[in-house]
Amino acid sequence: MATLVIITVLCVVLMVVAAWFAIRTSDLVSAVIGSSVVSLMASVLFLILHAPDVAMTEAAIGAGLSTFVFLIAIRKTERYEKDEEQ
Amino acid sequence: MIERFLMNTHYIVLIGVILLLIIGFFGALTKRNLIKILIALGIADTGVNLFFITIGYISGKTAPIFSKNGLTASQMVDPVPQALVLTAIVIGVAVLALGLSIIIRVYEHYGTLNVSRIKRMRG
Amino acid sequence: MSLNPILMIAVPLFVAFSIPLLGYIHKKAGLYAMSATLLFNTFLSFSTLPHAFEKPIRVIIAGYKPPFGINLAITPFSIFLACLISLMGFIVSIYLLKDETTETQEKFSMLILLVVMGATGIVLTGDIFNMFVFLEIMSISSYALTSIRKDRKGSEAGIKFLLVGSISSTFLLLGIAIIYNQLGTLNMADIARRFSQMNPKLAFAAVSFLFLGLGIESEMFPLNAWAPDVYQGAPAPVAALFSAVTVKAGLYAMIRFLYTISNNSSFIKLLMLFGIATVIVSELSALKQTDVKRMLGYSSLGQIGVILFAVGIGTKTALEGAVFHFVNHAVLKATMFLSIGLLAKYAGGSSFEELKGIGKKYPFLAGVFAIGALGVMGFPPLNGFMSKLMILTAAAKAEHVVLVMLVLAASVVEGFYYFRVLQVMFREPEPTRIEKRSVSLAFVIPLVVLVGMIVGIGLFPGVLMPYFKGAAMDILSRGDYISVMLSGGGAL
Amino acid sequence: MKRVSLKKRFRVKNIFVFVVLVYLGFQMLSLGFLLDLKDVKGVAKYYLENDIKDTQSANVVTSIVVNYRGFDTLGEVTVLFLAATGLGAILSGYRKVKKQKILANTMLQYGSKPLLAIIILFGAYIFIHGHLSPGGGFQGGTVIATGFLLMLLALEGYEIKHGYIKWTESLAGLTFVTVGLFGLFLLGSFLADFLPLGKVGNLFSSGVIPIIYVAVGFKVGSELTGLLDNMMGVVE
Repeated sequence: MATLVIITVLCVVLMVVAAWFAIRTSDLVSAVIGSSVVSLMASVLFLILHAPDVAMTEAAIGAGLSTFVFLIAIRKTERYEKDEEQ
Repeated sequence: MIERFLMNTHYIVLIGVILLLIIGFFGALTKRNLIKILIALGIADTGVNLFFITIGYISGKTAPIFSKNGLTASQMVDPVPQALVLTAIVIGVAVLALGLSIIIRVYEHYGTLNVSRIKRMRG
Repeated sequence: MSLNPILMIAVPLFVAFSIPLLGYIHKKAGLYAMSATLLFNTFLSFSTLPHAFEKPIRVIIAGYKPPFGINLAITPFSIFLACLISLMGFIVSIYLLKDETTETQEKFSMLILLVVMGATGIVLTGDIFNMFVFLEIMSISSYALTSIRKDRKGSEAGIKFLLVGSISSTFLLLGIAIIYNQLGTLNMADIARRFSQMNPKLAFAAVSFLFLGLGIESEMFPLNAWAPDVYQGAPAPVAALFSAVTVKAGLYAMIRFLYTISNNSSFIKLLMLFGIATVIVSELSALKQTDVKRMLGYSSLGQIGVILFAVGIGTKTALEGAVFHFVNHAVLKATMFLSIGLLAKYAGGSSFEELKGIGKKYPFLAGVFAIGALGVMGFPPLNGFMSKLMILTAAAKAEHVVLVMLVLAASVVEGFYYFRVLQVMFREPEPTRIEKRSVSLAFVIPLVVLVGMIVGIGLFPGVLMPYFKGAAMDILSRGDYISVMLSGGGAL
Repeated sequence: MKRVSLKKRFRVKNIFVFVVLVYLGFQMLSLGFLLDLKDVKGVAKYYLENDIKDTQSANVVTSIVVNYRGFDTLGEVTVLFLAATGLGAILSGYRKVKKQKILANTMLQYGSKPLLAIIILFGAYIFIHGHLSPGGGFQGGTVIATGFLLMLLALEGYEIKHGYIKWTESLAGLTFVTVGLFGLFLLGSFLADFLPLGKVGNLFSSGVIPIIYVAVGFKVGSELTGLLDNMMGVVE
């Protein structure tokens, strides 16, 4: 039981850190990888919360497919976020 | 109090959910890059999905599949949120793909992904 | 005994899925299939109308009785809107038969069909998550339709629309999650029956989330900053569909949620204030515009503000006026968007500069536009007058005199900018650079029908009055909705 | 490292948004304690208790997705269909000068074809067994789409025949609606289960669930494949 709690805490922490990283970094590819880690951790959490169907979907769609879709779009546009206001 | 809080999977995940929502909405409201905004919204979406699953989870119960022998209905977590989240995830990826395709077009016209540099429509 | 109303959703889906294959038969087969399907929907909704007014109908799906399965809740208000939606969809679809908005005709007709199907689903469904799914269907096809021309304005408007729409769906999901956690059900009637059993704080949170989400969908100020861009950037027939169909579905969802499901009087009051704010802000913004399509977008928001205001007052007369205004707004804005779309196509753009003197070149189209404009301003023989009068009388009766004054002031502003457009169109000298082209019959028929509706409804509002009354009764009679949907509805 | 001025790093608006969101987050956390997380209730209880009797499907989530709330799933498939259609319409005619393509290594090039077969088989396994084990049409369809993605990435000049995608997605969608219409004409309610239910645990059981899930699998697979193919775009 205690191990499960530790794993859960680790997943949550990693997920939040990855999310924060995804928002802060100015390299869009890193940001996409960050959001993919968020999805992956979420899918582990779904498994811990006894939702295997959702875990599978999230791993396949959230962590896999949407990452690729993002990467293709970045390839067709630009990779670095230019942070100039106005 | 803190012990009760930390030993309960619900609340650990719930904190994660709220942080994801905060980060997601923060990104969506303050970032200027269109792809970044979509990433942020995706994170918020993941947060909502996780929230749905959390409210369906009941400590000590197991997945809603009658595979092992002797598993009865009273030993299972709530299956409805799981079914709903399946739908929500698929809708999420649909919106995402469509959004990225429009973004590719926007980039083609404006040469930038920066919202403040994409000229506001007038007259 | 007539056809099962579920076919209003199943048949468009069937046709939409088969449109890619119809392309092998004939290049335009998809378009005709779309139009025929919408005609079928119109027919079916009108034939269901009298039955539903007798007694609301509950249609069970997959054989499970509510709250266990999803069901359609066909009440007077919802079937009335379904009629409006499919009729407007059909009229616009005739226009689309000849319209060359995009080279991807096949995909375009699928999207149009599904936007109408989504709106129909929203007004008919009796399950809150199912309503969310239909809202998504409607909004995703709207995003795609907004940017289907792949031009600058369309893409920009489309991405704005999409980002705001995703925020809205996040809010909706959060609200639904809280409600499900508390009540363990997703059926709207069941939620309505037990809504007071929710923890008050959580109930407040859920209502606020759904209010925000639906506020975006129903283009309520201050959540509507994206809307003028969309009206301007989308192709004209699509803009006509948006103001005639999708907003109506969003407003329906808002009304159904606030009145039937949560019955939260403070949020209903809030709707009144937001409505007034919507009217004032959008009418004032419309004044500054130099593009007629964008101006129409703001004007459309102003009308929606009037509807929200009426819904917020919440008396029976006000709701009748609101339902009446639903119809008027749909008809008028469809007329104006369709005619301005054609004028803009012939003139090369929709700015004031480009439309100078167009009324002399195309008297018919500009005349249709003028009738629409007069209708919106509320000139007595036309339809816009009666509904506004009903709403304002109801507001005055409810002693919101200041608000009545504000709405009236906004109407004056409205009159001012519409006259400016008409002046530009008719008083300026005839332009020489524009050639006169003949207007296809497929464009003329819908416009004539719409003008006929404007004048007809204006002259004989009494014909439709029982329907407005029934719909308003339906909004107010929460208990009936619950009991009918949970214990069995009327016969078909 | 580029120095960024402090003012630029911490814009007032951003801080304001952050503070407001954190405040709302705390409010939500306090609401979190009020949530009812004790026991299964309402419709879920009914589903768990009557699942075997009603559908003979071992996976309760599947029977909710396909049977009790099948109408939602139809909508969801439509959403994907719409996204693929809209994306196709918006990106049609999009051409971009080809960027320097990095060739996949030989191993991947030769390995990907047999791998595709295995991936498709795995995807099909997932959606055929949707009523018995975790997984189903959506998961299986996505797995199949990733197989084709692999092909698109690994093989130079690999083309997916658009006709096939079109036919698959249309026929799969039509199957779903037709099954629903059969339910309507035979049993009087749309999507009603008109096939014999069989016995829980068997592959051929649970009435229409396997049929619908296979249709959903094909639909999702072809939809996502088409979507990826369109995203990759016409490269000249």
